[in-house]
Amino acid sequence: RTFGDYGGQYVPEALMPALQELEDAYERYVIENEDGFMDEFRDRMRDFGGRPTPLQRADRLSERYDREIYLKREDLVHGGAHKLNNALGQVLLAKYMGKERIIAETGAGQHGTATAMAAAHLDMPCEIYMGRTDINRQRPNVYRMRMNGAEVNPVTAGSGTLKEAINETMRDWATTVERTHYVIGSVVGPHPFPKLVRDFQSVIGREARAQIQDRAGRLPDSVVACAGGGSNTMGAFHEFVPDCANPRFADDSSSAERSSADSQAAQPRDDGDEPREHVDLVAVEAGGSSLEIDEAAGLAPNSATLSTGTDGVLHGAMTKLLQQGDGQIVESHSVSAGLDYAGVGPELAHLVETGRVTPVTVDDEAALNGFHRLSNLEGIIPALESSHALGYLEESHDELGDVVVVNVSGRGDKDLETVLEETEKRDLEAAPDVEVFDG
Amino acid sequence: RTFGDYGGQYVPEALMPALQELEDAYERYVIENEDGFMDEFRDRMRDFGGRPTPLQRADRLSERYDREIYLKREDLVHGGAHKLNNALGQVLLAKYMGKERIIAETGAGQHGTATAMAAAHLDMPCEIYMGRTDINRQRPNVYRMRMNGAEVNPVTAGSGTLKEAINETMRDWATTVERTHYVIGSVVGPHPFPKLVRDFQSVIGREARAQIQDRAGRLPDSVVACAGGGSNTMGAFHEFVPDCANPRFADDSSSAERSSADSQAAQPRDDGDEPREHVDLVAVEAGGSSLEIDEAAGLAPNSATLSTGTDGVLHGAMTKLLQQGDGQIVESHSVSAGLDYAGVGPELAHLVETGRVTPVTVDDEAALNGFHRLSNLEGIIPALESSHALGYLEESHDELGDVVVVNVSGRGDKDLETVLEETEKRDLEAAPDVEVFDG
Amino acid sequence: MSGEDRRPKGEEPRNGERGAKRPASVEPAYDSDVEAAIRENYPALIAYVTAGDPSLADTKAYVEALDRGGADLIELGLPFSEPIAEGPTIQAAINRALEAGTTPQGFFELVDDLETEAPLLVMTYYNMILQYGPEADVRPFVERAAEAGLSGIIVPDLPAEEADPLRDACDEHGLDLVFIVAPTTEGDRLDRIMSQVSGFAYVQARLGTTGARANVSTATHDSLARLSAYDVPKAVGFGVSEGDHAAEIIEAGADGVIVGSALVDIIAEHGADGDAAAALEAKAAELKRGARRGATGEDAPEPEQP
Amino acid sequence: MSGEDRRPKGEEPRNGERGAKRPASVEPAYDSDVEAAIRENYPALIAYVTAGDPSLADTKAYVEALDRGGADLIELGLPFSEPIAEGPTIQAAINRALEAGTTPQGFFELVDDLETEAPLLVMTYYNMILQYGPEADVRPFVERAAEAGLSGIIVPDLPAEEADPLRDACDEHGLDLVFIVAPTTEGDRLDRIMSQVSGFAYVQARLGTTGARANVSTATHDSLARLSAYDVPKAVGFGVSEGDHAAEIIEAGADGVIVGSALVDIIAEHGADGDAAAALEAKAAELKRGARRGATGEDAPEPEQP
Repeated sequence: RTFGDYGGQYVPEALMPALQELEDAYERYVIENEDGFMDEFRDRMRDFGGRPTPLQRADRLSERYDREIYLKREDLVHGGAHKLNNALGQVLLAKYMGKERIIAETGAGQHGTATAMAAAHLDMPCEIYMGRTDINRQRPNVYRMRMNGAEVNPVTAGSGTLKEAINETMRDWATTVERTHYVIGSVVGPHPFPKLVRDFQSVIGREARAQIQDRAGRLPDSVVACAGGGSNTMGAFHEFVPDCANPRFADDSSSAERSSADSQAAQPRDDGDEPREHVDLVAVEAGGSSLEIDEAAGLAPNSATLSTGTDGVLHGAMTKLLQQGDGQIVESHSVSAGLDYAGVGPELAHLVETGRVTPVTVDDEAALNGFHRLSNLEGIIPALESSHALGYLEESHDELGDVVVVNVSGRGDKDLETVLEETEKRDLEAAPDVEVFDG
Repeated sequence: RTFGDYGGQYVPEALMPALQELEDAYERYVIENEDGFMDEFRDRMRDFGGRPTPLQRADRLSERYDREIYLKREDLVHGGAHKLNNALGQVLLAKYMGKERIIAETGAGQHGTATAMAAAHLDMPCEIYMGRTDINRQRPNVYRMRMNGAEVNPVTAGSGTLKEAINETMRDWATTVERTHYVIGSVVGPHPFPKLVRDFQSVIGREARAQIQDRAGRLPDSVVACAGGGSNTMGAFHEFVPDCANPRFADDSSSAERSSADSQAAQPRDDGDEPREHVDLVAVEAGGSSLEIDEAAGLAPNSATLSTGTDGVLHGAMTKLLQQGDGQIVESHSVSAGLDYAGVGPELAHLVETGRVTPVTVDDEAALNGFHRLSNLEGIIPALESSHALGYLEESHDELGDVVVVNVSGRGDKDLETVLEETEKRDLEAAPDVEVFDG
Repeated sequence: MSGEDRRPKGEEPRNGERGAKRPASVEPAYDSDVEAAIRENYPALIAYVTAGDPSLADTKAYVEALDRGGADLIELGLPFSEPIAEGPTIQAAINRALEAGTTPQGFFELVDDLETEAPLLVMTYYNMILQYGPEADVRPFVERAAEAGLSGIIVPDLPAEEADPLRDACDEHGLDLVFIVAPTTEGDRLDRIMSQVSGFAYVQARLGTTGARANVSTATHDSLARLSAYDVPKAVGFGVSEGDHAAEIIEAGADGVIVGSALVDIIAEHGADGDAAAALEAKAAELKRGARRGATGEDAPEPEQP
Repeated sequence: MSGEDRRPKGEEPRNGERGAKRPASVEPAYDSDVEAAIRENYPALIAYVTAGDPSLADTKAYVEALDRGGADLIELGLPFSEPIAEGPTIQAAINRALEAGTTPQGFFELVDDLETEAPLLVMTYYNMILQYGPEADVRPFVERAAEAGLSGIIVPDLPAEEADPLRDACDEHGLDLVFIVAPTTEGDRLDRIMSQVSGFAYVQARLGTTGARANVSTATHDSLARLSAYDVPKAVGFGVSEGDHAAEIIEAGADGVIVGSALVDIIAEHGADGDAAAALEAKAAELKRGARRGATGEDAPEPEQP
């Protein structure tokens, strides 16, 4: 399969030609930069998206943890998260492919808003499928999509959340595949989506790798990123995968496209004679309230797919899943809607299986503390997703080494209400007293 | 006075020594870069603030208006607006001055949140004064400030809005002036605040000037920015003031500090022999619902201070004001809370008075259309403040010339509710149908 | 993957391994009893219901009714929580079945119990097949399917490119693995799939998902024309709901029609009042008559039910 | 701006221009009747009320009551919508006055009407002075103030550095322009301001805004010590609310005390019941007695009111 035992194309036959077409376009435009596709992508991400994002030394966190903590500031990307890296790449690719219409699913609304703004920017008609329950919970994101000119299609089936929206988007795609591109929002789905999304997101790690060498004169000892579907994770990790003491990964074929895919990355790497610096890659999953699955209820009170999941096929790929013994997918849970997914990118599953990536979990409470700590100490309100990566700093120290890069995948303005509600329920060590000033 | 007939220091005697101290610090740190202050400021604005921000060619607006429209993307600054440029500069300056405490006022919350995040970043205790009415209207911003560790002090006097908050902050400052720095949020207030804030904000125009030369190979014919207090306006205009056919401005003393204040700007300017390119500077004020003042009610249904105001003293400076004949300040109005101020920066008043800056007005409805147009055509949801500058593109064409830079001073996520409400009241040409999906 | 037919016509390795309850064809004229059921009952009617909707006991009655009504092959859906290829009708049926607690164990016990004229196939998603057994492996499922007497497997999310492990297991246990041919399946892929047909080619009538429609799409005609050169049994599904559809499809060159959502609609409508079995039997008869009309070229419309 | 005293002692250019209603000092011993009122009534009581709170007619009664009660100088506040130097008490009084429709015209008409022993000063913000007249110019206001018989002007937002135009106009019309000396006023600035004292030095008792306080701050003592070398009349304001405060301040070296918020509090409390005038008169008497105690060095507490 695409990544060791993981990946593949488990989709209805009707979609296979579209995946072949997409794979062809991926090879031509992304890998070979045909018609200057990647140049245009990078120019637009610079001018429209705000790249490069800074790598910021977090002074107060560094002091707290007595090591150098650097933050990769994806929260500063247009739209407030790394999501645009992928959405803009795919919408642009769809345009190069001659597609006339963009569809996407969204759960909490982050991928939907990123896709809607990319589609507006590139003048492509766009429809977003969103569960009715999510629509009611995330009204501001619905308005943002509408203001960007996207149609928002409510999905009323089932619980009206992400998984129904995905199913409905797949159905639209299966019907309109010839003229429509489905912008998948993470490094999931059938080949070539996991590679395509990874390559669009890998700008995160490419920038961070150059920035940390510039700032610290060396590679980091570890890179920490939260993992739901895994797009910010793979985006942060991809360029660092070969930075491994194990020579197997130093020439990992999954990274082979890099230098051709991205001429900016065609700088000489470390001198061949010197021992290769080793960078640990830590994927922080949502531990939710517990790591146990409730088989009877079909619920996992976590989204710790890499840490606790088992192999299976979901949404087009063989990967690790949260599932019951008989194969039914369970409902995952996390305080962070963006991590709340029962699957994970197949390449991450592969990198975990082969030992290159270390999966860890941070529970809801520790993530909330991570949120408050960054807000209070550094003046950056992180997304609840990113707060998991930040929460891990508190739980783990020495194994991270002296120089740590943490990916702040998005900003937390969208999470204020959730954080308030969840903070009130708990006695959080890092939370300020949030009076409501009722008046 | 500081700027021709405008500026000065109309404050209680108790504050005068603090202003002298601040002026001294401004000279030493900002102008002379003592102890590398400006270097540290620029480094932090890069790593923490996300500078430089892009200058983006707006493809679809350019097509619509049949001229080159470039957007200066201050909406991508950390916190979502240009406000951080100033807040971080002042908090850092306060630290260099040995102050122990930061206070600021806020109306809609933008300056308060920027100050709170700067204070968190620099580990300075921070208190924000905010009117009770504003607190109730802008709860998310209150939470953001609290999460950044700032105290938020509700001001219950009067109508509980910006002007009461300013008065209350002045009172705090008058009491605690020896150890406290008052971070004024715009190019207003007593000398040296208007210069200090302008210099911190002038990075907008400095970047834009270099970027447009890089992109278009020439200076723009005009720079368009909205004007409330005028910090984004002066920030966008300052570097362009000498780009004037009138030699008086080519050596405007108000710009004399530039090259010493900012070593990055010490590039050679246009060749002395060639005729100087002329850049029009257009300040777009909030026309509200009408340009007339209702003297009986003490209300101005606009905030068009430069266009319709008269000379007077408010909040420490001689400037243009919306006032009644007998000197009472009237309540201003704009659909955009950030423009809703009865005064304006004294330097802007001076530049208007001398003909260097052209003031124009855009009413609420045209601003709302500007908001929707940018959202829909370019995938950027602008602040309602910035939407005034964008609205002016629609109203004015040929006088702007072939190449136009528009300052998108902030993002509009904060304004979604207002826009929805105000859009529902009107039949707006550029608005999408915003269904609410009640469920 | 090679393009060759992996099961040459000359060999008949699997007939003897068939489940005991289904009547073996009198002569081993075809590779499989699935193919036989279509070829020998031309024009064939293939019926789908979701097992466990609204209960496994009901499903037993429904399957028997369809068998009586004239279905020549019956697809039994084993419900999966993420049915990405289904339209709203079958998705709802699957949700009802899951809420009723339908499990693979229960499904196989139902199949163990069933005695029908028509061979049975299981239609389910790949993960359900993978997870049957202690680890992710398709073989335990196939082994159990064979033991229960199923004749074949249809997996809507398993394209030919990913099918090797399951086909190997099916070959080993003498089950057909039915591939779907979509309107977008063309050129090399079409050749490759058609060369590997097992049982029959499931011709998807139109782009999109399952679901009853009011008419037969032009895509159906295009697909059948495209497939006419291949000498394999072709059954058309997706959107077939009436006898007249069946007639039109058979007339256009299909060997059979596949009906699912129209039957599930009947179950959803009559599930509570107990009349579903009779209605299903009548619907099967209508569809079979329609198919026969198409085969004989008669244009007469379906007579009103007495 | 030069540091020299712009009004040498020898000249007495303005006495003759004084408003006719206030009694001229018997001998022109001092530059101004403001200075005379403090020097000759040592220890002096300076009282502040906001004109128009709650109405101009009430203000007339209050001023006359204060005059009777022993106030030696009376500051009349002309309300401005942005009173940045005031605490909540006076801010509220200003809001009441504005809501009552108080205008500069009404204010001057009130002053035209008033006949008091104590000279009157106007206390207002600079914009109110600028805007009186057809364009931004201080002279029409000063001219009208002189015509109404006011003796001086206090502008809380006008530091010495910005005062030239107003001082020129005041000089021209024979009005004092009183400067405030804050706890932060030191060194060169203090010298410069003290050299330009007009009427008296308004010594700000503490950092912060106006408002009644429970005690006298150490900043007051520090300020008076710092100012002791300057031979100019010093009156202390900001926070003075009781006779004992007055005593302490006078004992510390002040020539007078300034009371505002404590009086405004009385007006706010009694405004509705009509007893405010009597209460103001009593309060003025208490404060004047306190000041006198401070002057004679008696430590005896204020006796209970009969």
